Amino acid sequence: MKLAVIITLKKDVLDPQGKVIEQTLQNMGINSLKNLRQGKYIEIELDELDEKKAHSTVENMCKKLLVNLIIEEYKIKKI
Amino acid sequence: MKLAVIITLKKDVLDPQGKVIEQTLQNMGINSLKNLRQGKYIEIELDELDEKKAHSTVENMCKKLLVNLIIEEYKIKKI
Amino acid sequence: MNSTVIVFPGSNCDRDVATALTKLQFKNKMVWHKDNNLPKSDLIVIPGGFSYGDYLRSGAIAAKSNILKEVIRAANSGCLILGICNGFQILIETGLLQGALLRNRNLKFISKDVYLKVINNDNKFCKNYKKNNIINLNIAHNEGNYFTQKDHLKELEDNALIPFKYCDKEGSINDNNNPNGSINNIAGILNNKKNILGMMPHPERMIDSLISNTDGIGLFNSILN
Amino acid sequence: MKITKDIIESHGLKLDEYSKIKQLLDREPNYLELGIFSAMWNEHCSYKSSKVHLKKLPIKNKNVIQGPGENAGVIDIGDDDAIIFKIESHNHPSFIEPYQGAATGVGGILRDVFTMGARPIALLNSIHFGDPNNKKTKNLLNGVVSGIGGYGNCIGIPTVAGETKFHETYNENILVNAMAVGLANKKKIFYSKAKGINKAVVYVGSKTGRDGIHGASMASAEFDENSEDKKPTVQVGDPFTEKLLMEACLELMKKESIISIQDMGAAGLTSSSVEMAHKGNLGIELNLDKIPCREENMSPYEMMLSESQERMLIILEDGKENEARAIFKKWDLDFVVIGKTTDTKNLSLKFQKKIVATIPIDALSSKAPLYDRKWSKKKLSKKKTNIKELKKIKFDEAFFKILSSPNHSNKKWVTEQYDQMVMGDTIERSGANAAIIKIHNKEKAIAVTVDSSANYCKSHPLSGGKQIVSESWRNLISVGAKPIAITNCLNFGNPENPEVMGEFAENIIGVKEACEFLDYPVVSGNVSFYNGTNNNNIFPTPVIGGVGLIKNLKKIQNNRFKKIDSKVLIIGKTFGHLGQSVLINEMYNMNDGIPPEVNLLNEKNNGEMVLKLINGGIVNSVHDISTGGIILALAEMSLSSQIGVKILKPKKLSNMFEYFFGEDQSRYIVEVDKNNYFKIEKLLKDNNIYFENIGVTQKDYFELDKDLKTSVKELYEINNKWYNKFNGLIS
Ligand SMILES: Nc1ncnc2c1ncn2[C@@H]1O[C@H](COP(=O)(O)OP(=O)(O)O)[C@@H](O)[C@H]1O
Ligand SMILES: [Mg+2]
Repeated sequence: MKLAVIITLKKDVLDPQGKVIEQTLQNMGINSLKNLRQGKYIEIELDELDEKKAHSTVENMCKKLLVNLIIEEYKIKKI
Repeated sequence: MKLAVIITLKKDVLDPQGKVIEQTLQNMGINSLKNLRQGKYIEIELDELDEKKAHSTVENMCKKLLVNLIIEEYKIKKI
Repeated sequence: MNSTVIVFPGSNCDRDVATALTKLQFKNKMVWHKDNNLPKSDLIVIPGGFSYGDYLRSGAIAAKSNILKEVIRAANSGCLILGICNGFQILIETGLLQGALLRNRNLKFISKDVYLKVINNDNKFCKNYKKNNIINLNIAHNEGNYFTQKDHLKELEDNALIPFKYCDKEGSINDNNNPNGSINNIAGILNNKKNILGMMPHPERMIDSLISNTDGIGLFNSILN
Repeated sequence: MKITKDIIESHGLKLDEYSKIKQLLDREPNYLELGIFSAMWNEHCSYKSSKVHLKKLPIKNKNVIQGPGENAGVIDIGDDDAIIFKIESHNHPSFIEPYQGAATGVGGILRDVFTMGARPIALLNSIHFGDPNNKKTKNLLNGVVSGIGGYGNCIGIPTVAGETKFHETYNENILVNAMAVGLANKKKIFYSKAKGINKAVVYVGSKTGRDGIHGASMASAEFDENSEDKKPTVQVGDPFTEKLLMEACLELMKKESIISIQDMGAAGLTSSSVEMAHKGNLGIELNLDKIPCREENMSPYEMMLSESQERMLIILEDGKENEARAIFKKWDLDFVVIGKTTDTKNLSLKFQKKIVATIPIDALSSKAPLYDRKWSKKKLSKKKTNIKELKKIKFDEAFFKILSSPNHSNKKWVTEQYDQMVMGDTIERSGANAAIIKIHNKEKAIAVTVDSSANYCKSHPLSGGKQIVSESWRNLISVGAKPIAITNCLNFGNPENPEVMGEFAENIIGVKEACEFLDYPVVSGNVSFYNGTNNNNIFPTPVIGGVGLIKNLKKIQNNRFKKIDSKVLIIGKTFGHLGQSVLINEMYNMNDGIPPEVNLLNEKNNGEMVLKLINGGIVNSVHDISTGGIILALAEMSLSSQIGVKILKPKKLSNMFEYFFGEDQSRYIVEVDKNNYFKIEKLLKDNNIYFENIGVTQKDYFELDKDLKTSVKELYEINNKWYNKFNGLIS
């Protein structure tokens, strides 16, 4: 089973990378751009058929390693 | 309108980060983990109501800056 | 004094800091991250480098290692802990220090000598410096842009938990002499009990005037006394 | 699979080369064998066009332990210490993917150095880009610089010197050359020569993926149903794994268990295994089922031609397997016995219980094609640059323009992305004549530098060759080092073009003459041909990496003025040669003059005298004079020290521009205390060394009569503004 974790910085945490990319795009003339933030996308393949179990395994990974809960939040998706 | 770009490394391209994260999780006892690859997730807010136009603006950003087409591929999603 | 330097895969300032410690008369031991036991130590140093390649988040993977559990235990019982550069990042990831170290605001690796002002010296790491001393240390990092929430920032400022801030040659502290975008120009912080210091600049690179200068010696000597 | 003409050509082999393969094998090769031949017989691995010329280079002096032919060159620096170093190009990969191309270039050269038993202690690089206005340049420049930093910073080896240059000749073909310098114990140097039969051949490091598999071979008729998938996969560098691999190898090297060791560089497993067997006059047998693979269903062809990074091949002494395995396990790296040495003198490959390839080792190595290609001599341009006939320009305007030009503006924005201090032994960082690295825990140091002069080499390859070696030598002298040996990276165009081949042949003669005269031999190097696109060859760009020894740490120098009111002297004679100079290039956009000639006798005498002055501790600062002439050299001394200088016009001055911008060779600037002046004057006169007084240092102002007066601060701003403007950070 394949799942994806999307990790983003919490709203009130500064995102220097997103800021620079945003500015660069605006300088390139893309005027409709209002806001841009960068996060991580992690694709995980598990040897597990049960969706619930897979989900909880990934949840566990997030809490133990993948996500820094102080500054980041995450979503898990089946893909 | 808000869109997201998911950027992943092409299939045969080495993902050193993913490999190390994978090994760490396995060492932490998560045995069902078969494979892990890390990508980027970019959230973009546009001042644009037309979905088609928004999509093509983001497509343009991807080609011009966000994605390194030599080693990466991308998907655009409405969120 | 007994010191211990923890070595992770990818640490690369471990030898440098050991050289500095030995030169300044610490009895130093190196400990590999897979070890479960810490030798008796008065000071534990988590050195700079790229533990686990900085992959995922810098410091994240090292923070989960066996030996860190021992470091946390030692910290709680009052042992002095010094995290330099990647060591600072690791201390943040373990939760021993609060806040976050984000990408430098110019998104580039920055390696240069910077001026620091000693903001607070009433702690075991800085007492050999005078308050408002200006020292010159080298930085070399990708993620040294310190960030923390307002209330914690206030706590740091109010309780004298900020030993160093980036400044210019004359000591003025403003955005122009902030190399990486750190909030309030913070270059290092202490925990509440002031036995843990995390800092981005490298004092171990400044212990020899032939190589650079000797501004880093004050920090190690403070610990010795 | 039937080998067709298309398949042969797509492997980059000529039809007559294919006939030679059939003759050597006494049969048709299979597809895998053809791939292996193409990997070993290409220019990069076989040096088929360059060998006859490279043979002319001097490769020995009393300090050389190992010259060209091994992974890197080795020199003796006294006690039990040896310095191991080499430079290598990664031009084409960096043009395709600048970050990864440059990063893997650094990774590759580091392996060449630690595979011989050295701990790397310094990295250098020479990078050449197209016109800054070319739309590709910015991306390439930023990618390459962060790639070089990304790798070196992570692995923790200081990047201490280099050069960054721009010229339209590199618009479609940038140059990325990386040099690594390591320190070893003279008695524990490791070579690639295999010894003994039935010895275990061990694969260590990263897993093998489809990275960089022979691009050309993929375009053949049978293989284009899915052409998008068939493009070679870009190699991604993993400096973290390299760090582990380096530590593991160095740890294993402390034991007595390695017979021979070789990194897997270009042509991966193929070239490393063939190289080891060839040197040992043995055979080698590999079981491909054992190869640690990253992807599923990899074919023998892919495994043998993969250029995945961070891998090594080791031949172990009997009974040492467990000890060695434990070390690699500690560092979380693969360790697999994949074969053994044999007495068959064949490369023999097994896969799924079948022999899939058998090739005599010598067919791949000593019997590979060798060419003495046609070459034509370069005619020296007849044009004499006569400044009086050129349109009038103002002296200060020319000076400011040059100082703020891409090529001569401050390169801080590059060097501040490199960790220069890690390892704690960097005495002199980038920005000086040469970097100085202390030998850890000892009272001595080495000095290192890289140099090139493409303009000179283009207009006259022979004098250009002499000039770059001399410039390298001069840079080392300027910091107080005794030059010992060089490595060189010869970046040229298409060798099948007689003009290009002529540039190569003559350039080598120039290099040889200077090396011989200065006792400054070549101990390692790399040749990169086929730099160019659509018959547009790049300017010949040989890059010289020099290493010198400093025996006494108290006797070093740099180019920063130390005091005000000291005398400033020029050592060496100024004739005012402007052909191929920066002035003519920048201000008149002319490229057709002749380059300055090097008088090797003067070079040697002046250099030895400067070294004597430094060793005598009687000069305050030293700088060699190179591009931009006296005025730029003085400006650099002011900029780095923030001390000004009052420059005096010599009495017999024919022309200001010629005198101050002329690029005559073998010259130095020295700063001298007034108290020492008479002593030095006498010394120079007694030794017949030509010198002139050029001025006095002063506070704050950089000043030349009525022609130029500016504060050093202002000078600094002029020198620093280019990059921010280029990157759109300021307007
Ligand atoms: N890519 C680079 N890497 C490291 N150092 C560099 C690089 N480019 C320039 N430098 C440093 O900047 C200084 C000035 O460079 P350059 O103008 O090319 O020097 P020079 O005129 O002496 O050849 C040198 O000391 C060089 O070491
Ligand atoms: Mg120079």
